[in-house]
Amino acid sequence: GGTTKSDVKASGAPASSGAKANPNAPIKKGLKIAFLPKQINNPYFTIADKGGTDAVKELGGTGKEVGPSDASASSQVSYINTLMQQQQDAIVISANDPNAVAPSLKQAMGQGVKVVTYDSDAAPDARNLFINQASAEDLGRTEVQQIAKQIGNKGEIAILSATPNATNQNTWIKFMKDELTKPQYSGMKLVKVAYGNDDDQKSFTETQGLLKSYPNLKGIISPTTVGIAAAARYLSSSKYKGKVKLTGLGTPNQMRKFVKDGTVDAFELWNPADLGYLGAYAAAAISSGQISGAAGEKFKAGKLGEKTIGKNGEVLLGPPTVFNKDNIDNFNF
Amino acid sequence: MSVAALRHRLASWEGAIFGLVVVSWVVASLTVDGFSDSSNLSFILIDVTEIAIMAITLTLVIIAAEIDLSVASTLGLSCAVIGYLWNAGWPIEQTFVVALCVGAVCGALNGFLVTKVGLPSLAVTIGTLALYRGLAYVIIGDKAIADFPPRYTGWATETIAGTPIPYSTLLVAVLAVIVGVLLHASPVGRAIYALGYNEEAARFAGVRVKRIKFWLFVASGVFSALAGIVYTLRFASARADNGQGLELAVVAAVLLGGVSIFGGRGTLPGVLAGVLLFGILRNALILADVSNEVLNFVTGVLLIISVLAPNLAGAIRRARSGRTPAIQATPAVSSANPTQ
Amino acid sequence: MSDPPESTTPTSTPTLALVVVSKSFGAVRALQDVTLELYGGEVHGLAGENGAGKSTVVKTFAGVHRPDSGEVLLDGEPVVFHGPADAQQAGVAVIYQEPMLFPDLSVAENIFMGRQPRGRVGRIDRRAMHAETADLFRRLGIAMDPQQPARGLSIADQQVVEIAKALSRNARVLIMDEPTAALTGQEVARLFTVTRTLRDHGCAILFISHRLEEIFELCQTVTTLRDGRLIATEKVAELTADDLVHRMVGRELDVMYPKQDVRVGEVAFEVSRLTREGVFTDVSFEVRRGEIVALAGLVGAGRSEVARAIFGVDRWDGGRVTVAGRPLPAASPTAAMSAGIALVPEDRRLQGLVMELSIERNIGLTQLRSMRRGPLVSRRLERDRAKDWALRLRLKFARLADAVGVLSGGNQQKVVLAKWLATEPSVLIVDEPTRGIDVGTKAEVHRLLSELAAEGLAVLMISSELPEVLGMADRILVMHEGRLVAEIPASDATEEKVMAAATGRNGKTAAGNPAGDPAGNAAGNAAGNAAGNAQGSPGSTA
Amino acid sequence: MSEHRTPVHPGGGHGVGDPSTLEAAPATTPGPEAVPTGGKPPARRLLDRLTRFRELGLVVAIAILFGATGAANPSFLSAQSIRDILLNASIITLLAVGQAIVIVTRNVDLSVSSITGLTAFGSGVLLADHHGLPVAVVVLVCLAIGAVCGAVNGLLVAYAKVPALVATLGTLYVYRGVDYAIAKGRQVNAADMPAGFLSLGTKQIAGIPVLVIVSAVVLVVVGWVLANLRQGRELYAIGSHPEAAVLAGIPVRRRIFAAFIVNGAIAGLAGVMWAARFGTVDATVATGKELDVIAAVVVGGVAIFGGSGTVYGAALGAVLLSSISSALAVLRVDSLAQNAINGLLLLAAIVLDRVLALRVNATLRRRRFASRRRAARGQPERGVPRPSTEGAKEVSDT
Ligand SMILES: Nc1ncnc2c1ncn2[C@@H]1O[C@H](COP(=O)(O)OP(=O)(O)OP(=O)(O)O)[C@@H](O)[C@H]1O
Ligand SMILES: Nc1ncnc2c1ncn2[C@@H]1O[C@H](COP(=O)(O)OP(=O)(O)OP(=O)(O)O)[C@@H](O)[C@H]1O
Ligand SMILES: [Mg+2]
Ligand SMILES: [Mg+2]
Repeated sequence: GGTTKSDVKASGAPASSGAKANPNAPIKKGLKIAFLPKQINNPYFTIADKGGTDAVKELGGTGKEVGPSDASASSQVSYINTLMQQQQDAIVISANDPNAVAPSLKQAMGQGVKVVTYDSDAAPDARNLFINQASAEDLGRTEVQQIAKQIGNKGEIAILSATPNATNQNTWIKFMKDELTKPQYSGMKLVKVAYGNDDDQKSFTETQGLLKSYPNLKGIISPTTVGIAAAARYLSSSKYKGKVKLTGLGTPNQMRKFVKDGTVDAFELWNPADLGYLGAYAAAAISSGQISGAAGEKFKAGKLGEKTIGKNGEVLLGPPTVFNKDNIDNFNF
Repeated sequence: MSVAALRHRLASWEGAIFGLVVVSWVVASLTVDGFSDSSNLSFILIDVTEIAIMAITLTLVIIAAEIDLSVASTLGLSCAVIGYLWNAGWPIEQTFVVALCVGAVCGALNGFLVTKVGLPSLAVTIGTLALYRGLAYVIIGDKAIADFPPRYTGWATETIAGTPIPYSTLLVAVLAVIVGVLLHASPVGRAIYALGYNEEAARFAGVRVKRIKFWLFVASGVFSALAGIVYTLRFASARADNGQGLELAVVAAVLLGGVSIFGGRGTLPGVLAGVLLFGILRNALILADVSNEVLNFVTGVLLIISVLAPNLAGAIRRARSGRTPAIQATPAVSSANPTQ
Repeated sequence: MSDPPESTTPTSTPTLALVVVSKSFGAVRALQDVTLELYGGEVHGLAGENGAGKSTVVKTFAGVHRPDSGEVLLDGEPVVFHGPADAQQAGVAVIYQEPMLFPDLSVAENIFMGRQPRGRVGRIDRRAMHAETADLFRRLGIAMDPQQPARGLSIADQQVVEIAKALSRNARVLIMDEPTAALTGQEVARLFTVTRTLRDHGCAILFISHRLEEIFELCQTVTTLRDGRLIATEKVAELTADDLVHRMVGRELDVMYPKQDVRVGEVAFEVSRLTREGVFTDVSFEVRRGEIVALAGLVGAGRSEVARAIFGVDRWDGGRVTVAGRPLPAASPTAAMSAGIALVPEDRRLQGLVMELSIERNIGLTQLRSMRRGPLVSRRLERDRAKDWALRLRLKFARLADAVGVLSGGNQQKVVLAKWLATEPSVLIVDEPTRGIDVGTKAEVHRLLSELAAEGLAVLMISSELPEVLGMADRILVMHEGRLVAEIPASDATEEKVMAAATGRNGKTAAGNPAGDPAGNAAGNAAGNAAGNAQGSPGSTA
Repeated sequence: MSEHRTPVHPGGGHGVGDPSTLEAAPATTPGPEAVPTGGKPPARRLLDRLTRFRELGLVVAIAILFGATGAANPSFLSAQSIRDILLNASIITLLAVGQAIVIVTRNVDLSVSSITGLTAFGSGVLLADHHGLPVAVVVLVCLAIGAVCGAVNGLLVAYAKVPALVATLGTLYVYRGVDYAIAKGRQVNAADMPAGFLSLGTKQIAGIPVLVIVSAVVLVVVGWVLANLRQGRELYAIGSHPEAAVLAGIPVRRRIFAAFIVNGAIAGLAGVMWAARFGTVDATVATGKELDVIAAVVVGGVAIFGGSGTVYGAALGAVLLSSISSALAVLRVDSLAQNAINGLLLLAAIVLDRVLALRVNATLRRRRFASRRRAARGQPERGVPRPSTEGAKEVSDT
């Protein structure tokens, strides 16, 4: 007896705000929009949320960044609850755990708070919109293409990821593996996925371990800003510098030194400030009734121009920027 | 209770912490928007559920002069087990039973290593903290299991109809009453206090020291697993890293509640007040948009004050009555070295 | 032997003195207007019942306590000791009532802690330290390895180390709080010889003991305290033992060994071939209802271990114990208790009491089950029982809710007795029941044991005091090196016989000490000497 | 009597004569075998060896770990690899050494991870914002910050009598809070720091990384002080029996205070080393490391209740634990299982240590029993029951 999993129907459809959208509705003044990153004091989110709060200011509302200092789902929930208590108009959140935050987000939506996710999505029925920094597929495939180019389509490669259950990481890795099955990569072999837990020291040690246990390693993909910096640091001071290639997602400020000293040829990233910026505009649009969250609706996103809502309530930020020796000095974040 | 005894009670830290709970409640209600809403009360109570459940048994363990740092990892393991079995199609009720059993086994391993092998519990549970968390990863790896039955997840987040009291608080209350009576009025409770102060003397008085300690660890494991069940349902998500790092918060709450880390002293009501104070401050500060670092700061300071205040009060009282003993007149504290 | 006391001439200013000192602990007034002067070249005795304030005097001299009022004088000048370190700086060495050693450190380090001999760059010179310790031990006639850790030393050995520590300080003032409580005759004799030598070199000495004969033997002056108040300071030579007892107790004393003649009943418990490897071997005896059986022997003979094994706190490797015909499972104090056995252990601080808990909780600890109302403990019952026993044993206390730790040593011992008598046992094992107890209380304890026996209780009494053994027991069992070597009925027991058996000169002596072994003979001689010494000392013939 | 002895009191003239006069005691001179100070009996030597085995056991464990891992993957034993492992261990070793000082006194310092985090970030900011600041100054500043944090802990524990676990759990939160407040989400990157500083993290002297040398020097100095100076031995005395330490005239509070300060300063140093080694620092540096450090100390055979153990053991414990992590990474153990294996090995280490300790205890007991017998034979006068005297009879007859 008892309740089993098959009894429970998962509902996957994104929440829609119900009311009919009016594309011409003006942006409401004095909107209260809160940014809830995975973790505060994380440089990536600090930049993203700065972009977001600046956008809110542009729109004449009040924006703020709140959040836990540990990247845990449970502490994020208390923040959602208090934001609901404070009657914010919209919450822009990067979910630590898509399911764990869902019940409170739904509760918040039930009270009329709009929910926009960015960077890391929540369960689709627990948010109105998801601002996707880059399509997972794009990212996964381009990373493989990058490394393939750098090592000449031949040799062993490894992935240095964040935590074993980071959703976005795992989707990317899924697409990387898929990309690798293509015939042009038959000379390449993914030997290991290591986890640095987004902890600098752990990532550093894991890199060492990779190089030691796979002496023929030719390249490392690290789709996390913490991981790529740690790996670059290790490589730059070791005999593998320049011989073992490294690419992935990183910020220009972190990686500038390693690009210039030849440890890293190229890496990519979207502009996190733009991500926050788009989140703010989306939140304002949906709070003002310009959009309802249905696929195909369009809204203006300030300097980023007009954006269209895709399927599952996703809004795509655009293709990532590839940084290399030539362009890196044009960026400061 | 006589007047003197009452005054004594008030002067104690437990009295002070009840006072603090009231004061912080009043101050927060007056100064923080939205704090006094009944829905906010529910949030506060729900938020501390797991900590409260684990703190209940940890109180007993610490009074018995041991410590269990593996509580949060046991919680994580319990979540992982539930997630794994649920994913494999087991009925949810059975996964709960298995999780509780796993918790019992975790506690029993701690208890075995402490009482039978004779290792210090601090060392043992630092080890099992890593082990149980690691097992959680081995069991469900990087997966996050969701889609738990709404009936159950509802219980974990909803309030009793018409009141701001969540069902989970009801659970905490029931557990607290049972354990509280056990600790404060039953023979076993007396024995726990005695062995916390002086294990050897308790043994010579016929107290089955090892057996009691063993079962305290088992209880701690079971309660942690129960907290894991609540956690899984409340967040509708079972992952290996559920509750990571929560152990220090639980220890902090227990100590805040006036339990002596050296064993023998402390009460359950004090601990519950400590947990509540923790919840209130956290909630009020977040609502007031005070940043998280201040929250940590305040937690730390409160923890220190919880012990410092009674010490200082004692020192002041002594100074006022004009007597300054060269050495604190500690009544022959048992000097037995607990190691062998 | 030593010089007669009259030959020393005390100097005119006291080396160390308390002047109208008062000290209270909460409601307890431990000392009230006490004046006490210690002169160089004199051994000053301090006598008083348990809780009279003797140890408080010691701790005030030692800088542990500061007086609430009054002052401490050093060479006639007022001083304030802010802590034990100050007192030590001033040349005061103290042997505290309870040994205070560092279990993890070696005996030598224990003795020299904080004063270790140093070589270049302040480095501790271990060689010198061990040599000095060995030297010290040799002078005191102690066989102990300076490098052995203090952990696991018997109480007697710990006390010996404490004595060595105090003597090594070359102090001007030596204060000894019941140093002899755990010692045996020969050790006491040696301590006295050394003390006299120090005295003759001008050291001021304070000596506390509940054994009045020791005060008469060693001291020139004696001060009596009662309830924290000074009763008298007198020359020992002008005093009789009766006088002293009267000053201490304030009334006439009961008979010291009020043994009643009782009809001995059936066997209450029986021990057969009990063995714990490396500790005791093949111990068999029985105790009948109404009987007091004494277990005598040298320190380390294994008596306490036998008691602990019977009670179940230690495991036994072979043999069996039957209580009222039923066999007792091994290593289960709970089973022993439900079979009606009670054990008053030898170390009350560590094994007997939970110092931080209240008197009533301590007394109630042994009867948690029988004090239940429903599944819970009845506070009323707990308090009533505690009160009953406190009154019956004439416990001196302020409130039953006070922590046991604040009671004086003797009163603590009464609480231990109370907690076990309250279980209404049928077999009572008492291990050194009167250690550190004043004469008045001692007589009371004896009376109590004797009454209980008369009511049908079977008593096994372990004691190192021969008079107590001879005065109280119906039968005397003697242990030697882990074996039971003799059983002597009270009617023909003498000190000589008991000692002969205890030192292994008995015909039934265990293997390993064949007749004619020179060591065995030496033992006999030494014992004889010790007895002779004590009896021949001038102070004790009143 | 001996020229080493310092007078206990200033007015030496008042002193009681030389205790050599104690010879006057009419002692039956003890037999030569009664005072076992000369040549050590075999039992004693065995015991010594077993006692030292505590640390030896760790060495063996480390050797086995390296041997096994090296057999499976020889590159684990390459010079570069060994250097990496030592580098990885150097910071945690340093922290373990400091922690051992505190644990020996029957206290504990949970706040080290926060102190390390604070100084790691502090040094990063100093170097990034004040180019040209000499590295030595930065090191000194961080030592001072660490010492101040340690002093706060010491004040709370030694003078305000707050139990160490509580006080330092509190300051763990407080120092981390301060760290966050200073950092405000900022991250200092390798590019912001002068190359001269970062090279400390990679530089080698005679093939040995500088950071390893720093840790080793601290280890040896602390180890020597604890074993050979009065102040050091007094820390053991305090941990062994705090009350007895007070009565022995040891300035207990001052010593505990000092132990916390030294540990704080060492944690501060560890912070600088962290910054030099990793180059990227933010407010979360070293979060959660406190339990690793304590685990290392405990594995290293330092009794958690004070009084025994050495910093060398603690250091070996730290090396063992961090080599386990490195080995697991090299052995291609499934990442998800690493945590569990780590925990298991940690438990195995303390259980093994316990078993060895029990062996030693058993030897000790046997030896004591034997020596007691010997003493009893050689010195028959020990332990003769007290004879009655006239005085006692008088009383009893009243
Ligand atoms: N630290 C303390 N706190 C409270 N009360 C104390 C303390 N120390 C001693 N007392 C009380 O002071 C009184 C005197 O105690 P003290 O230890 O001096 O007695 P004593 O004469 O040494 O007795 P005994 O012969 O049993 O050792 C007792 O009533 C005791 O309970
Ligand atoms: N194997 C041992 N190792 C170390 N110490 C021991 C050992 N056996 C006994 N002791 C110590 O020696 C002391 C005396 O031993 P035991 O208790 O057997 O003798 P006893 O005859 O009861 O002497 P007492 O008169 O002291 O009660 C014990 O208290 C114990 O601390
Ligand atoms: Mg006393
Ligand atoms: Mg004994």
